[in-house]
Amino acid sequence: MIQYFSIVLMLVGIYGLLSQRNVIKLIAALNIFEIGLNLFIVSIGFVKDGLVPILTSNNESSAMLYVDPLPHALVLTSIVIGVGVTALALALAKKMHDKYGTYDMDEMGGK
Amino acid sequence: MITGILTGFGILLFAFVWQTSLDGINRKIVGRFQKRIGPKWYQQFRDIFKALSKTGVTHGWVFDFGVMMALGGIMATVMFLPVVGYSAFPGMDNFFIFVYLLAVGMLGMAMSSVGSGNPLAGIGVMRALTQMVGYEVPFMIVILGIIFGHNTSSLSELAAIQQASGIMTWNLVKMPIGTVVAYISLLGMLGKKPFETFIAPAEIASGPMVEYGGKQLGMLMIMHEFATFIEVTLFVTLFLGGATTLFGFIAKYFVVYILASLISNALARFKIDQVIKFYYKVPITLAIVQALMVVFLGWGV
Amino acid sequence: MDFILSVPAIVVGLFAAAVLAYLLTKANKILGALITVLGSGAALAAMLMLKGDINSVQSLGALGFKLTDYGWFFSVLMLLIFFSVSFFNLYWMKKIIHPAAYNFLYLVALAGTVGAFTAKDFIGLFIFWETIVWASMFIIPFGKSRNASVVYYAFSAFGSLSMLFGILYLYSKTGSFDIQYVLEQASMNTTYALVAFITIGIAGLVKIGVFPFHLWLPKAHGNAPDTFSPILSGGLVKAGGFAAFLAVIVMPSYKVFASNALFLGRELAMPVPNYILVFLGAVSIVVGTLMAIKSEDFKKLIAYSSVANGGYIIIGIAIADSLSVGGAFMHMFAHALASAAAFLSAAAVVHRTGTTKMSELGGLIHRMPLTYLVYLIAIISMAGIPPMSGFISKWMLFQSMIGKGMVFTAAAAFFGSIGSFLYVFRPLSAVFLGQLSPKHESVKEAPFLMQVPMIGLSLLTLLFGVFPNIVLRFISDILKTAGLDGLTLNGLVISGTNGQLNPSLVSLIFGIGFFIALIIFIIHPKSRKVDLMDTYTASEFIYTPELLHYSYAFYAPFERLYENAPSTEKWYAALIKKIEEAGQLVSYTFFNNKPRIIVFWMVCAVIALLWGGSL
Amino acid sequence: MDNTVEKQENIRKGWDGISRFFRANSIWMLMYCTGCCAIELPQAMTSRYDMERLGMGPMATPRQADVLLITGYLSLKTLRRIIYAYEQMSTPKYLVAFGPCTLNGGIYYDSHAVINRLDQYLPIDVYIAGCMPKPEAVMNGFNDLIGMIKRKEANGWKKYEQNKDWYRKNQIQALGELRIKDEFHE
Amino acid sequence: MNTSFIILLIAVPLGAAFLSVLVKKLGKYFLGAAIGFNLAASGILAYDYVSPVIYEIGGFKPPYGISLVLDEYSLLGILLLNVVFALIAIMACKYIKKYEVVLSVALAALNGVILTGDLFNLFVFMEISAIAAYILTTMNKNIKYTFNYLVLGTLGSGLLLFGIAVIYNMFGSLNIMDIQNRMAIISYPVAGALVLPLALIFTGLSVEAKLLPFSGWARGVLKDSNSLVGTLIVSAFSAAVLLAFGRLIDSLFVMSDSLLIVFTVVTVGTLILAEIAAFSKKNLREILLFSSIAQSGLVVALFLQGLKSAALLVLINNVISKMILFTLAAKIGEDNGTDKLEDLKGVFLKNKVLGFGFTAAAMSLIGLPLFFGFIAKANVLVSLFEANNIWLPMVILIVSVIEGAYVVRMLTTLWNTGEEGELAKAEDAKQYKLTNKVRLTIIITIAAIAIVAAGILPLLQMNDWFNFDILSFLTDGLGGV
Repeated sequence: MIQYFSIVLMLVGIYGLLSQRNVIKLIAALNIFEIGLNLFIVSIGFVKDGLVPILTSNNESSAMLYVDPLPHALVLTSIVIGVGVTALALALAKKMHDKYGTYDMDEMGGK
Repeated sequence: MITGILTGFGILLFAFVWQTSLDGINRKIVGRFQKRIGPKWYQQFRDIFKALSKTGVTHGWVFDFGVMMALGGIMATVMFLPVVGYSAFPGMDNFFIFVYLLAVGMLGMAMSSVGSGNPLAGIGVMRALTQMVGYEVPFMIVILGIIFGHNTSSLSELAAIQQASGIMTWNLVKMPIGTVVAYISLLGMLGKKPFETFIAPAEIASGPMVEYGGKQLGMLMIMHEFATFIEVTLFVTLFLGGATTLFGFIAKYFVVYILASLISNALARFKIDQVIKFYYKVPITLAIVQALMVVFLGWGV
Repeated sequence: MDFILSVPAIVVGLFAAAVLAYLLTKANKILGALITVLGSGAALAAMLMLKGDINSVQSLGALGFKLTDYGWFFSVLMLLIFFSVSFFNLYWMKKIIHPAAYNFLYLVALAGTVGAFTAKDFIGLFIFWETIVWASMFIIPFGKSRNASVVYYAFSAFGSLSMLFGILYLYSKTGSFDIQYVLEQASMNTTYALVAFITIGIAGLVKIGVFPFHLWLPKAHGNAPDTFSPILSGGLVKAGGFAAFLAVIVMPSYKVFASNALFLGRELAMPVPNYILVFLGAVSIVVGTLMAIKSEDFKKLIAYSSVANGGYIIIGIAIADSLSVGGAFMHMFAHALASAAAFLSAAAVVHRTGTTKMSELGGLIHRMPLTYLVYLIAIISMAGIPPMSGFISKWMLFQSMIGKGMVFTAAAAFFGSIGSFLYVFRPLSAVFLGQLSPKHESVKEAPFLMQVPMIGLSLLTLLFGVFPNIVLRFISDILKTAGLDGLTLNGLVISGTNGQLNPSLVSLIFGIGFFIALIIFIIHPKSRKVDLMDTYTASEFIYTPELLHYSYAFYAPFERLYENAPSTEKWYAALIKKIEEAGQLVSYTFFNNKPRIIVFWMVCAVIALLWGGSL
Repeated sequence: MDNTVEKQENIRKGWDGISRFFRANSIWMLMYCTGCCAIELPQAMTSRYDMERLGMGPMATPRQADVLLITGYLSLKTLRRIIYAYEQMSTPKYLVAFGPCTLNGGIYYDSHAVINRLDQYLPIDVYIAGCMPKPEAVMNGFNDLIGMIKRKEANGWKKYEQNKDWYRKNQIQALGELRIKDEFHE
Repeated sequence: MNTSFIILLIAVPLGAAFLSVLVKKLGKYFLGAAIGFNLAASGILAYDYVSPVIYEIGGFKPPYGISLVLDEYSLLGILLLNVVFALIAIMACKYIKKYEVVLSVALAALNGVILTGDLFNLFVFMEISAIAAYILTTMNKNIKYTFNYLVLGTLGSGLLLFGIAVIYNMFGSLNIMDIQNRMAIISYPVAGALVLPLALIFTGLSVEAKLLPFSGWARGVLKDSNSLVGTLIVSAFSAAVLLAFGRLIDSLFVMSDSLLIVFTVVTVGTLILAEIAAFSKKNLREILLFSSIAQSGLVVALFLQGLKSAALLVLINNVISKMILFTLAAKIGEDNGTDKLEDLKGVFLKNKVLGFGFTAAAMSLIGLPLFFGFIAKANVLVSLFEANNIWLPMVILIVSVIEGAYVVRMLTTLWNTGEEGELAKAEDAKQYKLTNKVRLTIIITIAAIAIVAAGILPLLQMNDWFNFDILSFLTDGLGGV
């Protein structure tokens, strides 16, 4: 279920990219897309009734179902990268606003 | 070799005397048709020798050189012609030699006349060459049929083949369409009236001849006689079965030439593009039809 | 056999000479040009000495060389042309924008030519073939047009890449590059043979400038540096004949495709592929002739005439009987000499007057009589008039065409032959004859070293016109090794299917005729020499020589008849325009600074990938 | 030495005699139809009088022609062109003048634009009288010309060459300001 | 062999980047040192190379942990990349100022892209390199295009990550080799199920590899770029991404026929359309950027056909010649204020040596004999024919005619002066500026000589030069030097 939701989120992000002209809104759309993606990755690791993938004295048995821990790690990295990109994008947006006096891509002219 | 060359000289002499006389006769006949008395039969000789005796002008060496090349080329062509069974170089009287040796003469004349620096000469040469494109192609296509059909391009052999059984083996009978086309082409070659555009005396002051006077003119007149002889003889040999006797040859030649002349006197002159259009509409179609008949249907072989 | 005198040595030597020429030109331009003369001359001498070594095989690294007899024939012809033209380089060093590069590329092109004709392997053939292409592609823009080089390259590349396709296809099937072996293998399988025929045939057609691919000739020949046009027209174009020869005769296509021959009557059996070549040749004769008649530019005119003559060569090769192929070889030989000489005389004219526009010239015969004579001999040969070598080849081709009863082809050939009188006469009349323009009053004859090759080529044209059997014997040997019958040569006489020709006799009789005319001329009163402007003008006074010079739109009435005919040039121009428009369309559709549009395309593409991939 | 010169002279004379025979019987005309007299030429040429039986015929250019026919009055502008044409003709050449206009100006005797006496400018071999001369007169004139050629009397062209300075002086005097660049052509 | 060099290839530039942040003034030297080290390290690795090495970061055995793979393929990649990167940096060092950090990061990331054996790691390096590229393109002063690039790049890498996630979901592994092995063993998932992740990965990589519908950013970013940014993107970045693309196609892309067809259509379409677009362009850099796009299409198409060696040859040829061409084009454009062809007639008249370099590169690009490009082209065609593929050679050859036409137009215009219809004359040449000539001249000459030598020597030395495996060549040839 959560996977469908995350895919819908991604599609929303793509819809944003398709429909918006405002730079900030584009960045927001991009972020929505990334969030959807991250959610999706996290959801991969989910195992129903799975246990925490840490070997403790409480659950020694290796036959137990574990939640896959790797996607969480991946998402962490992904989020970091996403934040970096967003920051860069915002900086660019600021510069564009300085230069053109608008956030609207269409008003910036050019081919 | 020597006898061949001597034979060639003989043919040359015959050609000159006969054709020049015929030209005079022709003028007389035309005069009679126009209710005139007309000149003496040897008037053409007088004109030629008068021209030779005059002091003309020259426009530089190419003006003279071209004339010599023209006359020389044409005379060489005549020497290859088989006439009444006499052939200077048996087996070498290839049809293409005539076409291309004739061109040497034409080129010489064109060169010389344009070398005079007169633009009318240039226009005349332009028209002559353009007309040549018109009449040569249908003519050559018809000849292709003949050569393909008889499997030889030697004029004397072609004549011999036609003489096999009287008039029925003449190409005139076997390839009537081709003969008509060739005769129309002959009119163009001879520069007879509907195809006289390149001379057009009242329009471009006789075209290539505009600057000639004196001996150059005389030589070109001789050349013209020879050229006429070659062209008519080609027709006689290719379509009327050549001739075995001198009388036969003369008779056929006379008919062909005088007929052309009469046609000429009954018609007006084409413009040059009309000439091309005409040749590339009717004669070329007929020529191709004739050639296809020969090549693919085997008719007239 | 030692390496010093061998084909690879010639090729390597020419490459070395090219580098040397480049370096020396930097120091002294004339010295560099001299290297091109010496280099090509030495190569010619070496190649002539190698005549005894025909069929020898050498290799240079991975490249094999085999001196076949036809390769030798072509090489010698090319070397002769390059050598003759190289004398002109001496005078062009100041006019060319990159003299060093010119000399370098000149010799590289020569090395490529020799290499291509003597390559043992197809891949070597291709490498040298392309080397010629790029070497000449850099020389052409030194002339009048940059665009010409692009056109030249595009056409050449189309041809040579087609050949590459064929070569590699056959390699993948036969596992070899060896020309002889591959063609042998190909001839046993109709599919391979067809591929070889089409691809190598296209290379030949493009190179020789046959109809749909003829456009580059007028562009490149007409605009190349004046010293390089004779190379292109006299020399490199003939490489197309070589390729066509490989495809049709060496393979041999006329046997492979014999099963689908057209039987349309007596002696007409000709395979359809060969007939297509014949057809293209016929079309290009007509097109080349008509366009040449129309040209206003001296060099362009000769270039279009090369198109027409290329048509004869292709027809001759494609008919593929010994007389026609021999005729095609002779025609290549004759046309190479003649068109090189014609272009050289054009170059001499340009050297002295600086223009090739025929309407600006005139009357040069009074200033450059020798150049005039050279041009005259060249055009007599090109128009196929005795006693020049062009007559022999045309005679042979006509014999063959008529013997086969090819009505329409022969009609085209006749038209081209008579039409050639028209176009070759035009420069004669407009450039050399007629009125001398006052601005060319002080023009001088071409310098001595330029006269040397011009006279040499003219004499060769005359020599092989009077005694063609010198060449024809060798050509006959080539035909025999290629599996055809030899030519019927008997002393001085050439025999065709339906007649025989004795060129020496024709020349002799022509000489006698000329002699008689000379006597008639001499014994009659001497003419009065008058000025050129003293000419009949209906007694009007005209003081401007240019006005009395008939040269612009010479054949206007004739041109009018086909001025609205469909034009390949326009078709190609439209094609280029469409490609450019398509390019702009791509550029504006997919390359946009608005993210949403690109994202839209991305989404479309992903959907397409998913949909298409899951089909 | 003398002998050879004499021989050559004899040959020349003999040759000249033959030439004159041909020349007399093959006269090609260049018609310069300046005035009304030209209207009489067609009658002389066509079936009634048939000039061709004398070997005469019209020609297109002065180079080819033997005789120049001046048929009527000559304005100054035409005179220049007549002189040009006459000088372009090949020798031997003859000049036949028609009507009184060429003799004394005829009815244009007082016009400022017409010359009165043509023989001051060009040598005339034969005058044909009549205004306009009837075809009979024309034919008679030509017969006279033929006779003159046979008798070596038609020497106008030699006279012109010998007295060129005189003629040239008269020409320049008459043409005067009509000159464009030089007196005739360059 | 000291395997630690493998990780150092990434670690040292990264370290240099951190140091540069700390000591800004010395950034140039750190970058220089990093580049130098990478050159040396890749040289040593190549010299010592015997057989594939898998470097396990942190000692985790694959498939656990992140591993770097040094086989012939990645060895070739790092050699190419580091050499090209170093040459570009030297040629365009005047632009390096203030961008040392980014360049160091880019170098590290690009090495990582080539070396990594882990899918997610690949994504990370790709993203880092992309960010570096975004920042570099801000040098163009046209932020709009950079932003465009950023949006598309981010979306692309997002899709790549999505694809990787799906792959992980299917196979439970991120290690490429491991996945490959599992694909071979596990019958599930069927090829059809792989369509989604493969299409997504393909899309994600295509954005960076500049395949056609995905590469809308390229024109804006590259058409005004300077000799550092533009050249890096068309040669170094493009090389790394294409190599990664190739590795993934080689190991992961188990494609059904229809998927292969779809991918091929995209790549070959890129080849055709981009060449046509390049043909229609009149500006040097635009021509080159479209040509670069087309070549990427060709390379990927060849990878898809499984012709790794041929694709690598094309890639090498493209990277080296594009480096020369784009550097010079950008340089000419910067120094003269325009890179319009018709305004640059005869620009090489006064710069003959550079002109020769440009010419050699251009001729190699269109694959004329006696230049390296011909060897590449011949290999491509031979291997295609051997794979019984006929239509692709046809397309390649027809497209090369178009390619040749615009390249020749470029060359003839740049070498010669004069209007159409007039003689080319040296006097007509305008005065063109070209700065920094010495460094440029040296490097371009060396590269051009290398191109020519690589074009001629195989013809003389190797009997099967039209059919050689560059990867085994690396083991046999370089290893045994």
